[in-house]
Amino acid sequence: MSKFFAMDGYGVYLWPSFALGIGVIVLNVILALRSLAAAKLEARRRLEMRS
Amino acid sequence: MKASAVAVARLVVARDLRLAFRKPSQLLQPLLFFMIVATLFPLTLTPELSRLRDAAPGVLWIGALLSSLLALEFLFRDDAQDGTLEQFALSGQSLTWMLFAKTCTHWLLSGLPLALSAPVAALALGVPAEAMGSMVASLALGGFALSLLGAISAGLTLGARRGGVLLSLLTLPLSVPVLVFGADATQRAIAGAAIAPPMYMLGALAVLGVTLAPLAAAAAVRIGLE
Amino acid sequence: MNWTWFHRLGSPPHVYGFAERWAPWIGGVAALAIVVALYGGLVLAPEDYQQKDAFRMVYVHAPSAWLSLMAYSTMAVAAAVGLIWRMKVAHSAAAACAPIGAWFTVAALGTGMLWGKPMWGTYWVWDPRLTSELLLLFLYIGYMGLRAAIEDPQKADKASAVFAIVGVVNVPIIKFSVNWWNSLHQEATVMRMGKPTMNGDMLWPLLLMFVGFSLYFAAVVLIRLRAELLRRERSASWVREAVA
Amino acid sequence: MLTVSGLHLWRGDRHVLRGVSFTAGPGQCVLLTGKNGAGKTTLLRAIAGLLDPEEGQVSWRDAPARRSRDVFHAELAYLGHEPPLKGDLSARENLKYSIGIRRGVTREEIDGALTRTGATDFSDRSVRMLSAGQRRRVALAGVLLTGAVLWLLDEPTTNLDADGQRLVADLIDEQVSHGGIVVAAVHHAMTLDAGNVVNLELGST
Repeated sequence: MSKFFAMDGYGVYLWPSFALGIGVIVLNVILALRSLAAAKLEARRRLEMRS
Repeated sequence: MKASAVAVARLVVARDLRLAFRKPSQLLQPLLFFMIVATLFPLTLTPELSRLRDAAPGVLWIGALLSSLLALEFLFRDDAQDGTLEQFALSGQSLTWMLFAKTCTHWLLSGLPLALSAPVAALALGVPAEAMGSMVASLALGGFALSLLGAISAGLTLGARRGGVLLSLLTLPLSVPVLVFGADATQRAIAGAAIAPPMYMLGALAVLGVTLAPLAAAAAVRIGLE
Repeated sequence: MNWTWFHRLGSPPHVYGFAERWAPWIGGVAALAIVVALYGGLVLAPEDYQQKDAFRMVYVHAPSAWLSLMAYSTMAVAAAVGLIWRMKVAHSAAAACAPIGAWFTVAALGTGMLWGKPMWGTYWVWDPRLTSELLLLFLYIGYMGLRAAIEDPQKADKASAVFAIVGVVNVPIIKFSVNWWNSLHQEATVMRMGKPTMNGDMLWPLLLMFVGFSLYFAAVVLIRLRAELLRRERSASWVREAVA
Repeated sequence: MLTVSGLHLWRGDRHVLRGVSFTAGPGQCVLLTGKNGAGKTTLLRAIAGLLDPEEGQVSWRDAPARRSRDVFHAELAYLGHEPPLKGDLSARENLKYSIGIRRGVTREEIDGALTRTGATDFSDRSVRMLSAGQRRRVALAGVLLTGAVLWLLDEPTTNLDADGQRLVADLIDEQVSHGGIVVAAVHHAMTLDAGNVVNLELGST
């Protein structure tokens, strides 16, 4: 198991690299959902203002 | 009788030239800026001419690029404010053609004088006298391509807040090819090598710019006028 | 030829509904593909005889770099469609692509640097591919900066569309000039980050990763597209239903 | 014949034009009235093609103006809020360049137009030195010189004295009597001799 994490000694570079990739993947989903929630809120406010 | 394309171009160029000579400070500022940037490098790098010579292409081209950005601010801003661009757009003539004429005038008033005055800065950077001709040619041709490219971003930032910084942000990445070929040509000139290959590339960029940039600039200006 | 599909693409409520229905499914398949590809790449694939385990960084670097370019071209195509056919949906799609593309450009740069350290001995080398990636990031920043600086959303759509198209014409030229520049300074590159020759066990996780990233991109674009459509729609009754 | 049909236009969040329609034929003058913000300027700019309406169409001589833009613009003169003049040039120079890009124009024609609008006395001074009313007279000379069939005027009497306001009314009357079309935004009622005047109040729908 620890051999797997060591990755021939390249682990110090490899794991941050994968963390960065997966982090960006997760981050983009969160950002997109937040942007959608904000847009919905804004649209709702606009509708209320009109009525 | 509708004015011919040649007459239109002549009038656009004549108006810009006349306006420029009534306000010469706008012409001189970018040139002075270029000179000052070029002479600051020896103070930060090294006073040894042999080492400055290696850095000279980069210094000259970065200086030229920044100074052309400075001059770009004046390309459309006044004309947009006083309604001249609106007049152009509603004249029934090709806006693309008029903006091309304007951009050529802009180069005539900023890019060309900069190229012609570059030998003064180049001397201070240890560029040998034999290289001056080729260097001026490359700066003039590259400057033309930069003006064309800049016309697009100048048009795009017409409707934007904080136009100045944004103008640089849009123009700089697009100008990388011009910078690469231009600096290469200057480097070859200093080394005494043939400058034809990068000059062909600069020429190709200028041709591409002539065919596409005015179209994009016209589209951008129309959007900016909304 | 039946053009109804094209007209449907131009209708915000239709596209909104489509995005709402399909994003979870596409996203789910993408997640599955990425997880399987990760297992395949990190565990099943044998190590490279030259780069050893370091080569495994290709499974995150290459798809990120590819996604950064794909997002830019998708954005430019959407922008052109929006400009030519004056389609609100296309402008929304272009706006949705930009932040995703920019983030994956950052990921490609970061993973490239982490891969570069053991290979070149330093985090940053003026390698042509990394340099082009950096310039691509500047283009994304310019695009988003322009969009943010123009108050009127329709004007912002059109202006940024022109910039996206100018940018996409420029990308190959930038690429070419960077290669030219690199060939002048060959000695700067200590060791090229060449593609390792891949056998089947190494290859399938990479291909699956490409598929996963593409589907993931589609899913996130669909989510962002919904947000952009809502922002652009002012009075339509479907908005009432959508946010209820 | 100018036909405006069902124009809808938003500025940001504001629905400014809500389905504006009218037609104006030769010899007709349309006066646009309405409160500030009712969309007079927006409508004029949309007709000129400077703004892109979200819905609706502007037609000129039975063809969409957008499709044959250059032909339409060659027959159109637009005068906005601010006279489009360069401060560093004289009135005469301004007209030479701005009209010259449209059509070949002689010095005599320019002199004639400047005389007509009462701008001869200051035509060689740089525009920066002129008063707002004087600038407007120069700009009106420019409108005359275009020889356009369709005039779009945005509050043409702004900054003008009583004499100047009479001049604008006379110019519009003349244009209309020659078979031209005028669409003008005005904020107070304007007395025109021309018979064929339509008042269109914006912002009431």
